[in-house]
Amino acid sequence: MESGFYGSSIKCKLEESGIPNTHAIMERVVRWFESRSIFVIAYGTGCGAIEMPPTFTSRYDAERMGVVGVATPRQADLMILSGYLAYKTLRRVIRTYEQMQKPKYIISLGSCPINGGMYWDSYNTIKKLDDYIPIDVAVTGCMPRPEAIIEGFVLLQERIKNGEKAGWEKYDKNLKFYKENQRRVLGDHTDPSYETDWYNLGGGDI
Amino acid sequence: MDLAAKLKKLSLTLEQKNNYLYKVVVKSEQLESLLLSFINEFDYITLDSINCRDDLEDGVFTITYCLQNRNRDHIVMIQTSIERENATLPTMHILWPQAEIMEREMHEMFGVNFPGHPSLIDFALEYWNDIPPMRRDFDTLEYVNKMNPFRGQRDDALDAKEEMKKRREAKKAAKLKAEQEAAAKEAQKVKTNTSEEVQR
Amino acid sequence: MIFQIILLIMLAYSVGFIYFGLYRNITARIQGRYGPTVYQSFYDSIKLFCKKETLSYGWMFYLGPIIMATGAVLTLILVPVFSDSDFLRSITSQGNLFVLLYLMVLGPLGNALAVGTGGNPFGVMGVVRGLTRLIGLELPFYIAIVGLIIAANSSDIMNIIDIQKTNGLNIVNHPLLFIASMISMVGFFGESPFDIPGAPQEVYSGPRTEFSGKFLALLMSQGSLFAFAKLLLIVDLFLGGADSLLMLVIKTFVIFVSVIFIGIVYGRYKVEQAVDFLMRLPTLIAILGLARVVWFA
Amino acid sequence: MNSLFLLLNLLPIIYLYKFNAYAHFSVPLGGDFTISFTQTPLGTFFAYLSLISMLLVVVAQRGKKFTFGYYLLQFLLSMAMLIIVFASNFITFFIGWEIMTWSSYFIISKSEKIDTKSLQKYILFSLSSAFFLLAGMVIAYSFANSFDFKTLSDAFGSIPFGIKVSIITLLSIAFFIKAGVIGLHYWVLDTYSRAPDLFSSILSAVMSKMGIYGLLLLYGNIIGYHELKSIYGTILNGTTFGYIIAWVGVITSIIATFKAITQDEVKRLLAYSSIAQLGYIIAVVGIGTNYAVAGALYHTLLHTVIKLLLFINVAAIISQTGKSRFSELGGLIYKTPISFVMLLIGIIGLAGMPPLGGFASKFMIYNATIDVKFALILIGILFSGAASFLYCYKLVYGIYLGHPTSREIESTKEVSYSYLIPQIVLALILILTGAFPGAFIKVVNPVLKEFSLKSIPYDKPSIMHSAVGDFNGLFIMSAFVVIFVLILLLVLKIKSKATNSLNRFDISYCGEIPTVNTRLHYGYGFGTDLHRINFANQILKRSSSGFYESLSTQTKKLSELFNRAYRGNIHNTMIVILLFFSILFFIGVSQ
Repeated sequence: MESGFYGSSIKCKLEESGIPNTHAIMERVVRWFESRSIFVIAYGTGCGAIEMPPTFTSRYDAERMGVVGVATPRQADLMILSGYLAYKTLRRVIRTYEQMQKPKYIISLGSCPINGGMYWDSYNTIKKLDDYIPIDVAVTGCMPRPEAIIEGFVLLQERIKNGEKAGWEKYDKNLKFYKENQRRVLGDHTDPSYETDWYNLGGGDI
Repeated sequence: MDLAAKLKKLSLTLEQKNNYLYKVVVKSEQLESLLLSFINEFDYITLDSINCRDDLEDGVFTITYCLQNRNRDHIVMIQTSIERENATLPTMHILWPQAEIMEREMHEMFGVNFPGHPSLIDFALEYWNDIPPMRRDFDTLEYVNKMNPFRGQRDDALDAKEEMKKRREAKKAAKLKAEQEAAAKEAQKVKTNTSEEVQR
Repeated sequence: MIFQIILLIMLAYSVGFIYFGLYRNITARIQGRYGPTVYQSFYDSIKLFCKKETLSYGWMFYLGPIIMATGAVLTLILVPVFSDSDFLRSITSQGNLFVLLYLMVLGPLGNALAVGTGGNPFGVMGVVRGLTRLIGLELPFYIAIVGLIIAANSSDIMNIIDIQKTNGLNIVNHPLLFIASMISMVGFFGESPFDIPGAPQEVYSGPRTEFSGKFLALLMSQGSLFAFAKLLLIVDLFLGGADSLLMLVIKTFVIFVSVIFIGIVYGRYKVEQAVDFLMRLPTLIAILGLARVVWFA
Repeated sequence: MNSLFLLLNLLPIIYLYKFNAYAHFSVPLGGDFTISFTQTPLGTFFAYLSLISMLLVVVAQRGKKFTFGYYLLQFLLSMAMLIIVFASNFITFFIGWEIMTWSSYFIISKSEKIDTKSLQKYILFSLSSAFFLLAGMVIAYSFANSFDFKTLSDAFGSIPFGIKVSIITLLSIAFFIKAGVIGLHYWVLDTYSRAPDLFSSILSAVMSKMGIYGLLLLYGNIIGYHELKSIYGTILNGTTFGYIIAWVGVITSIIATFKAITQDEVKRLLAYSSIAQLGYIIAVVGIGTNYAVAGALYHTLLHTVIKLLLFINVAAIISQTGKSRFSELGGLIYKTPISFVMLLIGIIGLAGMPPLGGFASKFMIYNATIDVKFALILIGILFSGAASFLYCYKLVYGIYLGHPTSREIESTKEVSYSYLIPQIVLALILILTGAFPGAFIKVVNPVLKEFSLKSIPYDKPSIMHSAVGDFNGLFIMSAFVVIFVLILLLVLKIKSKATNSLNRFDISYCGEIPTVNTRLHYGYGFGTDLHRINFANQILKRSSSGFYESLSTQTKKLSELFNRAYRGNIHNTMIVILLFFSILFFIGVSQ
């Protein structure tokens, strides 16, 4: 059923795009495929992690939209940050985000990543997650129900399909801004500056 | 109970809080020997928790060890107080292994030092460079505002009060309008009735 | 002939992907879900091929998945497809069953080199578990194959098919061997309970930990080709091959679905549990079948 | 000096080339004792094998500091092996055997890693094999009144049954010790792992093959397979004798394979693997059909090639890094790429993968077993083959892949060319045998004729014929290469670019970053799963060392006993000696 629906949408898009520009068409097709298959790495940072299992299992079956969970950041397209982030967690989150392969997206759950939520005055919890890493879709609520999460998936899919500017492009463009924000809260210990001289022993060159 | 008698020998008083909670207050010099005797002689094998309270006014930390013995029927709180600046306590991780992580947390949150502790490394806070956060002279709000300030309001954000007033007025107006319409309907009805009568 | 090869590869590619889509659907239905579309695996692979980035750890890492895909394609073209027509007959007659047995392991070993080059200990852990599992997994399968070869007195698959034409299907003549090889097949398809090497929870998705983008896509594609080749092999050995495309699809699908239904209801064995189990019951079954072939036939 | 001995090793090969078949010459020593040589096809095959591998090893030794004596002993060893393979009677054979033993003993004693215990082990087992040989040949002589192989084989039919069996058993044990059958392999490990690194290759590749040559000579040439059939009767479609020997070989290969996986020392692993591979050969030596003999010879050739390649490679790495354990090596792939490729080709051959030659020989062995319906034997071989993938992978991973385990490894350079040239030659041989497996049948057929077995059909060098179907090596290799290249081009064309990781510690490690102290090389924990598997654990927890230790202690006690008899004054000693001689005298009278 989805395939038929999206197929028709692609067709009408091509019609309204006027002159048939093969490159543009290819881009559209690729974007459509990207929107149809999203590999998720679910990072259970806070209490929101409890909403993840029902989202992906039998009750609200996220796989029917091509959203599948994977284990490693290398294979993931989308990272779900569920709940508040302590500084310690933020460091790992940044590390994981930088290990993901482009194009890559982030969905944040709950109000804590947006404005600190109930941890607004905690000395160890960040308030504005989008200062440190770009968020594509922020699902509000404390906690958002699985329906809301799926709503977020659909919104993200629409954005990918329409080729809107994604978070990773922002991150590449103003990397300096993000890095100095990270350095402000994490000290000079942000990635990739865990300096051991192992770290610069290069791998093989093709 | 015989524990009280045993403590008498050490010239300590065992005061009873309620039927399962007892409390002993010791000087910080006595603490180590007392804890040793508690696990060796009185057989209090379980260390529930090590709590620290920051008495800023007296300039001391009040440390409380909660112990249980084999037949878990009561808790003994051993309370002592140490100086705030360069506070130091003997490490208990040899007597109770679980003490290691409790002391580690206390070191991080209050800056209490434990000589001879195997792992006094970062616990929950990594690379913490301020005064320990659980001390009362640590101003949390200031720190938070410094580190991550509040999110400013959006440029298309509206003033809440104005909005409320507007809405209330709008509601009122709508209500009034509805009443007038109702009245008008009534009037119409009457008119029609009369006109019918006229036809008849 | 080149055209035929391309045709075969296209067929295997599409059929394999559709089978995997059906597999995901059937799994979902059994778990009480709606499940993805049938073409989901195809979407995934296209998406992965079009990723903007792909991480590599040097030339060996680059070549590993390619070796694996090569092994899969070579296995595919060496298995007879149709029993009667001379479709690719000139190629399939070049190899025999032993060549296939070893080609089936060549690809994974090539990929294991890439995993080792990536240097992720989880990946190598997965590879070692896979190879350890292989010890147990190959045993019943080898016994079954040897039984068939001795029964047909030939290691050429075409002869085995022809013999089945004259005196009945092997699934009827040697049911024990069939059962044993099906139990092994469950493992060869990476199904529960023998799916420890790639377990996402235990070993961080094992050998595929470091693979991303087009390498992962290549692994997925060769997986579908390889699965189809294995199904073809089982169909040729036990169901007397297929004389038409329809029969081919039906027979392979029946085998595939039965493998799914075996696999889906089980939990996951530890590697030593898996090997111990495989060395007990399935090996016993296979040995009985073999004895029947060697002495009472 | 190296070039001098290169020449010396080259000469016999050239001489052998213009040597005509079945040439014979002998030097009488008086009585029945003559030194006599005959050039049989079997002997020629083994002569070429030993000489060429010796030559390659000498090439590898170029530029290293070896003394003149070392080279001389090595040359003596190769000459001794020539004597063995061309001997046409037991005296000559025995002399060659002894020279081989002693020269190799002196070479091993020159190693710096060697210790007295393993030296004693080596010499004890070699001498015991020599004594078994002596006993066998003396018994045979006492019945056939000749040491000559030919007369013995003519007279063998008339020997009583028990004597036949005893002769066969004694001689077989003598050769089994050389080949290192499980139970008699006690000397192999320490010797192979402690010998000079390059000499280990000779030990494994060539000298162990002398045992195989002895077995083939005994079963095929002296006794004859038909004779063996008539002695022991038949089972399934083969001989009972073949079945017994096959089980010996299969058990050897399975146990050695599982032992090899858990070794941490590189050369110990190779030693175990060579025991396992010889197990395959022994499994088919006894069967004695034409395919069995062909398989035995083919696998002999390929195992020689592969083990030479691997041992020279490992020797190069050890000399380069100074490390000889898997847990100390690792991550050398981008430091020494050529050696890596060589070892890769070696292990593909060792695992018996189709594109290379290793498969063809194993294929012959499988066919031999199917031919006589030894199903369980075949399954055992296949099973240990499946298990051998593990140690093949451990070999390549532990040395070349993964992460470097120490700072010294990081600064390793590519090994010197004197090491690489022989490896390249051997790798080429492997590839050629993979592409043209059938060509070897031309070499085998004369040997089959010598054993009076029917020859194997041969039409094209690329096609390997067998009883149960044939395969085309050239086609498979070319198809592999073509498909590989096509897929490579496809992947290179795809628009998603593969960016090279800047460093190999940038792995996805659950959000953490590994530091210097993180153990990322899995060489530490390799093969520990096997201990939890019942079947493997049963094998791994047992070992033959306990038996031999107790044996040695018992022997010590016995010698104590004799010692007590000699202690004290001279009279007791005289009495003991007198008693001994009188007993001998009475025995002599009674016969």
